[in-house]
Amino acid sequence: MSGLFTDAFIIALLAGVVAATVPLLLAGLGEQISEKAGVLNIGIEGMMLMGAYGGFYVAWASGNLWLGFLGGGIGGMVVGALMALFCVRMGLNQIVVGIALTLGAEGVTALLHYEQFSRLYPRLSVMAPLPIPGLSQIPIVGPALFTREPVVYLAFALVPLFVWLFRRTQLGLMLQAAGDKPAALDTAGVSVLKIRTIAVLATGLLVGFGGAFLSIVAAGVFVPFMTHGNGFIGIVLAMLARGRPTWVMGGALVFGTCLSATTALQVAGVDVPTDIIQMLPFVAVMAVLLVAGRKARLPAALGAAYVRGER
Amino acid sequence: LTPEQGTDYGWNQQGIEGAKAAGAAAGVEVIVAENLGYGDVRPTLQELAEDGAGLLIAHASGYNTAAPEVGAQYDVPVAVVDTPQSLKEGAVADYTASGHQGAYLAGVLAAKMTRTGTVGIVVSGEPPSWNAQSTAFAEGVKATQPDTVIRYAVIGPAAYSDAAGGKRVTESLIAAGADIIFGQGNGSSFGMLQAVETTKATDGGKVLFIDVIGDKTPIDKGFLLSSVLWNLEPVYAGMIADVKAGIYGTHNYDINLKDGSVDLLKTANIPDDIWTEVQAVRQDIIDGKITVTPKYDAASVHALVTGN
Amino acid sequence: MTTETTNLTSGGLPPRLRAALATAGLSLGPMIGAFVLSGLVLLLMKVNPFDYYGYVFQRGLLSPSGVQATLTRMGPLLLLAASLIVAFRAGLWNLGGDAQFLMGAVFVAAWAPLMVQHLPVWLVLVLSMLVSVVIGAIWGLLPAILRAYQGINEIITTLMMNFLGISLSSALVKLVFADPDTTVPQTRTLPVGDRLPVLFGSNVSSGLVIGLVVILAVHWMMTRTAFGLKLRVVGANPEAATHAGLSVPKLTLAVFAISAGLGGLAGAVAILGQYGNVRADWNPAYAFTIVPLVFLARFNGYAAIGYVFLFSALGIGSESAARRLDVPNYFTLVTVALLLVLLAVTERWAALRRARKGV
Amino acid sequence: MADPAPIIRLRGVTKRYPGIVANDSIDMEFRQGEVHVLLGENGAGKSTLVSMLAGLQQPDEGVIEVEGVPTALSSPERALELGISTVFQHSMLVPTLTLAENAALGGRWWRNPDRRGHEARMAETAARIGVVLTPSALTGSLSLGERQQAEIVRALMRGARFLILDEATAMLTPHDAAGLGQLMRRLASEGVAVVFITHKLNEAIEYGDRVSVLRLGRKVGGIAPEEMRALTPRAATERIVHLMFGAQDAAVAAVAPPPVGADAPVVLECLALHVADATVPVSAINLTVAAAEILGIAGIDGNGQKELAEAIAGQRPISSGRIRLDGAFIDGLDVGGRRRAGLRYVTDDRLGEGTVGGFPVSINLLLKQIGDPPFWQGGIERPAKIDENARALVKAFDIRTPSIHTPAGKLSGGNIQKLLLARELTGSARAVIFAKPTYGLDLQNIAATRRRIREAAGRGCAAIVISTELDELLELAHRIAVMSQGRIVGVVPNDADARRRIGELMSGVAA
Ligand SMILES: Nc1ncnc2c1ncn2[C@@H]1O[C@H](COP(=O)(O)OP(=O)(O)OP(=O)(O)O)[C@@H](O)[C@H]1O
Ligand SMILES: Nc1ncnc2c1ncn2[C@@H]1O[C@H](COP(=O)(O)OP(=O)(O)OP(=O)(O)O)[C@@H](O)[C@H]1O
Ligand SMILES: [Mg+2]
Ligand SMILES: [Mg+2]
Repeated sequence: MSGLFTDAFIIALLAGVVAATVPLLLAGLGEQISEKAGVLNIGIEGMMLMGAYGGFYVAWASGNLWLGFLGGGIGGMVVGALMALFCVRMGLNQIVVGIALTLGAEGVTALLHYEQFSRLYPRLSVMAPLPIPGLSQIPIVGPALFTREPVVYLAFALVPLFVWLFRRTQLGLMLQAAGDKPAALDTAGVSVLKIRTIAVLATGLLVGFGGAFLSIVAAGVFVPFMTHGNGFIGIVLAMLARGRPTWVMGGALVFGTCLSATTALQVAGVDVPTDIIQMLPFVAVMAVLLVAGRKARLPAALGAAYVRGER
Repeated sequence: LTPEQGTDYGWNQQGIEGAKAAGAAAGVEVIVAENLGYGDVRPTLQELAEDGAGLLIAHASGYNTAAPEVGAQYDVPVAVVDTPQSLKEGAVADYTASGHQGAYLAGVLAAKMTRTGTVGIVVSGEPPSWNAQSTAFAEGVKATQPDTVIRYAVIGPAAYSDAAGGKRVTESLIAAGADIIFGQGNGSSFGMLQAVETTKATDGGKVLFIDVIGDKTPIDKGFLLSSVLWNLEPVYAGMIADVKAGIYGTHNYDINLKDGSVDLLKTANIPDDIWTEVQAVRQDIIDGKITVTPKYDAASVHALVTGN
Repeated sequence: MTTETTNLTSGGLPPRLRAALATAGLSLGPMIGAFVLSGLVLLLMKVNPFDYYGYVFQRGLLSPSGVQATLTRMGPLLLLAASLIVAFRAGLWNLGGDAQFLMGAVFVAAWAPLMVQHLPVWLVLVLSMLVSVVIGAIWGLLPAILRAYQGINEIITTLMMNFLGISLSSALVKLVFADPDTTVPQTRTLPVGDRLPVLFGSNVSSGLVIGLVVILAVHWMMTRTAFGLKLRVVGANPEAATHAGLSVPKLTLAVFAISAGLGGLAGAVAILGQYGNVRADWNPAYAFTIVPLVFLARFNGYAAIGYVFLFSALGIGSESAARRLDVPNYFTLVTVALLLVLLAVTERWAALRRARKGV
Repeated sequence: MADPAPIIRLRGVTKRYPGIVANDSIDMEFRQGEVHVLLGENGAGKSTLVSMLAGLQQPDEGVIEVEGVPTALSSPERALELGISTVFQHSMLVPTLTLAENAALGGRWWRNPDRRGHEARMAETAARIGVVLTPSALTGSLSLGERQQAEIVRALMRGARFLILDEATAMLTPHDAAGLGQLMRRLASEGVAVVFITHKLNEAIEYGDRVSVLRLGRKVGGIAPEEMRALTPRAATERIVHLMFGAQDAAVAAVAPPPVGADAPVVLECLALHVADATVPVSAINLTVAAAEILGIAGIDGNGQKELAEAIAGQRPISSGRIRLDGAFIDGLDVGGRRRAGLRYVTDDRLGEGTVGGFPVSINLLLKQIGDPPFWQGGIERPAKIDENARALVKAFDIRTPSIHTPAGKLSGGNIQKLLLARELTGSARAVIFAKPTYGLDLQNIAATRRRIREAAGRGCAAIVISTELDELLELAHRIAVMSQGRIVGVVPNDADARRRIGELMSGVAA
């Protein structure tokens, strides 16, 4: 044990927390927008994979990691556009389409990877960290949290942005109306389909960024199915947050911390089966729900297609 | 039959290439069914049997129940892994492919080369053959440098494709002092490689990576220290021969240093003097001066790496 | 989500016939469409689509062993479909089917191989199925209670219980139920001879029969009985159910018990009929693939049977075709995705047409 | 008044729905400065017409001209742009937003909704028409009446030049209704064109300049402004009744309720009932209703009537007090138990809890008897019996529906109400609670419904009638209790002096 918990190690663990949190945060925030607007977006695992692939491909082809993120966002948005077309415009069943898009994205990205990268497994250069003046000087916390890739700061900056969007802008009201009583929004002169389309595209963009973060920053490579369930955890986070971005961040941090803690314990030689540790976050959340028992209210029209004038 | 695509520079690729080579040598046709996953493999086994396969090689411990059953049904000999007790005259033989001897050597190598006195083991799961190699590696290290610290971490129960996790965990190990990483894990091992390539050891120096099964030299950027190479061709060749001779199922197969089916990869990162020392140990193992007994359960891995 | 309005009252020609015809009709077009589109993808990969789908049909629908494999695979899937039909018709979106399936499977796989040494096989098989139902129901209990008495949305809880259950089941296999005689982390194996009997000489497991019987029974219960109607009222409008004097919490518990129980039973049938044991980290994710089919079937049992057959055959056939033509069978995922979307389109189109016709 | 060109003119507008023609080639004009009253029995097609003017539905045939120009009202947005503002029959507010936020909804997406500003403007607009509402209140926590007021206020805030009110007075007290009437007149004089839909002929005649009558989707006639001015109220009423219901006269004479014998046994008792509730806590309710007695509960909507009714019916937990039915305590029983004991509750929330919109009429008619013979035998349904029952009730209660298999949600508001009554008034009941039993019903159905309530009482069951319409209570009840802020502020016998004393009690003067 002795001398294990050096600064370097603790820093690495904290850095690990951040690295594990960011994709979940982006996925959760993305899902949250769709859900607020009444679209149950089961397809975000697919959006994330597409983002991971698109991000990696562009970054690799262009050699520019920032362009890579753009590509990731677009990749996610492409899937988002399909979701919007099928579920918002055509009113298809959201769960069916969501699962279909996830399966499709898994297949397509795996095929593309097989055709292009499965011989060479190219790996990307690291994104240069951007130390925050002052804060980065703090021992341990500084290097771990404030000497990070710029995208990390941007991801966390989204939280206050969303709080502002939801609470201080018309869009916030419109999203909530679209999710709770679309007909009321419609008769107030705002197109429900437009708002929901915007929401789903925004989801695609954010989740795509999340995927790009996985492949560009967190891994530096693309391997098939590398999102590894992050998208689904994002769905859970968004639902638990009941519309609050701050709660999504909290949830994402809990999961990220658990993952990093697992590593810490193992490295410290504490013998705990990984399966058990994997369950901890979920056990924790279920326990909280059980005792706190607050009604986890979801938008009334969640999952239902809107058709004007239908009784 | 393999569970994943044969392009992983690892378990699946070695299995497929070994079989193809053996087949070519013996002049028998080899049908490859790859990327079958771990779900329901029976239909494929049955179809291959119907198509007149003379030997079914079920190259995943996950197939060790289905394969013998289908084999019995169509009475086609089958080869399985990790289940020696299923040996059955004319029907089933096991080739427990574990590079534990090679892993022991890798441990020796690592112990001799570590500057920080700390080495790390990263795995993306705890299947038997990996446990055997992890323990052997640890034993090799201990035998050479008893005071070397060994750090061990599992990315997740089944994190085979979790490249991001691989990188994260590996970075933690490096931060914990490791300057040599012994990594086992399919897709996720590319994340480990990325971590090794992009992170400095605590002493500011380079971190080196020891791989298993395959030879990643083609995609190496100069951080590959070595690899516990497997070559399954001799095994498969032996099987084909036995089937032809009608003595299949009378004995199991394994891979070892002696017949070269297990070997340690020599790279430019290994100084010659150390390499010769390692070769000496290799000889001892072959001569039986040193015996490496495989331990397939996760518990004995943890026992070895805990409390240092 | 969408609350279905058909089959609420019987009368007219038998719904089984209607549904069967509808399914056939509504499936053919999308299938052709999906094959054309994914055929284009194949062309991009320089593979002849006709060869590919030739093999798919040849294996999935024509070759005896292929059909038998298809039918065998259907057993557990039908049970999961039944499980989801009960829950979805009652407006409870149980997305935790995979964990319920695994829980049932793991306990049966741990239990049956030991019991057959002491009890007659038929008895073990029957008891095992009961065990699986109970285990499944227990696993469904927590979301049920949270939903019934604290109004916590079940999508959240079942999703989380799914993550939990998948980890727990493999933990159980590794740490508790591991077979001492092998280094592989798996449960003891139920001897081939002691599994569910195969149907007259073929390879088809009688799990298929169990699946068919159960899903038809469930369909009948939901559409023809007072209990089923009560569940549907709860599903369509809980306030109305309360107002009408139904005990929503009790009915919610009942739904979860049945649904999760059937999920567990599906696991048992898979083990007793095909697999014989459970390995660590094993998760065929059947429920995840069944969910869309049940929606497409509009919670109708007969339609569900049709879709389950279609997708089982497609799965078996594609595996073979992919191997013969050296296409990575990731490609199957693409076909399935296209098929699902196109089926959803036709389903929607049919619904609109019904609406125009009235009712 | 001069005769300016109509703002909107309908030419042969037709709208079809599965099984019925909701609007059948309608020609109609809406003029500036006029209050145009639309009358018609339930299901006549009024709301359908509205939904087309509001841009929610598109006509299948015919054209809508706006200031002489054929215009496609392709969306609500378009309609609002053209200054067409609508108060729909069923609430169009987002329950999870405050009233002010609902009013603020719409505009550039990045703009700040300016809650303060809207709250202020809303409050003052409300004051202008003499209603009180809290703009910062969460819509979902308000009664249907309060929501309707809020919607009217919101429509006015938009400064429309074409205002549509679909049964806007349905849930207002006579006093508020009168206030709204005055407002309509004022707006008209300011040049606004008002479309006013109501089932209350007195309102129509008092506030309307022009009347159009719909029947079975067709426009069967109307009264032009000059005629309106010429006719006496009495005569006008007769014209309209004739147009609406054809030959037969629907103005049923209000028969006085049969007196209750002093020795009539007490059936329903509330003893010191308390109901905890965030918005309207109900406290210290003591009521007794004798057999064959009709007790009216008057009061402005949202003063605890709903809470009280739900508490008695068992849908809402009581914090203290007891309830007795035929001498036996029933507060221990759940909803079903109380129903079996003979208690019935006719809710006013038709769509919310009264019916399952997606289910057919036939099933909704049996919603509270699922599993009971003869419709179910041993838990298995008997479709023939179920349909038979449905056909009988649809006929008996004159429910206008394309088919007994039509999803109940597609019926018109009034016909859904009839469905509820049909369901609750059949079978044996010991005590029935009616919440706004006739709201949204047309004259004939009102008469029929009141007759049925009397018959129910006549069969010896105790009836509680909750209504915001004083006249209804005065016509029906033996005694009238007045409810205010969750308390019974007084109970008066229904005698000559009742109207005055109730007025006092409501306005909070002496008790
Ligand atoms: N229950 C809810 N349902 C829907 N949206 C909500 C809910 N609560 C908060 N939001 C939205 O999320 C935004 C961010 O909320 P925030 O992160 O501040 O949580 P909070 O402040 O704890 O919420 P609250 O204001 O309810 O305490 C809010 O501005 C609001 O628009
Ligand atoms: N969206 C719809 N789908 C199907 N049928 C409809 C729809 N909207 C209205 N209808 C039918 O059209 C007819 C007219 O309905 P409408 O609501 O216009 O009547 P109304 O005059 O407003 O009656 P009420 O006075 O009861 O509100 C009714 O038979 C109703 O069932
Ligand atoms: Mg109407
Ligand atoms: Mg009405």
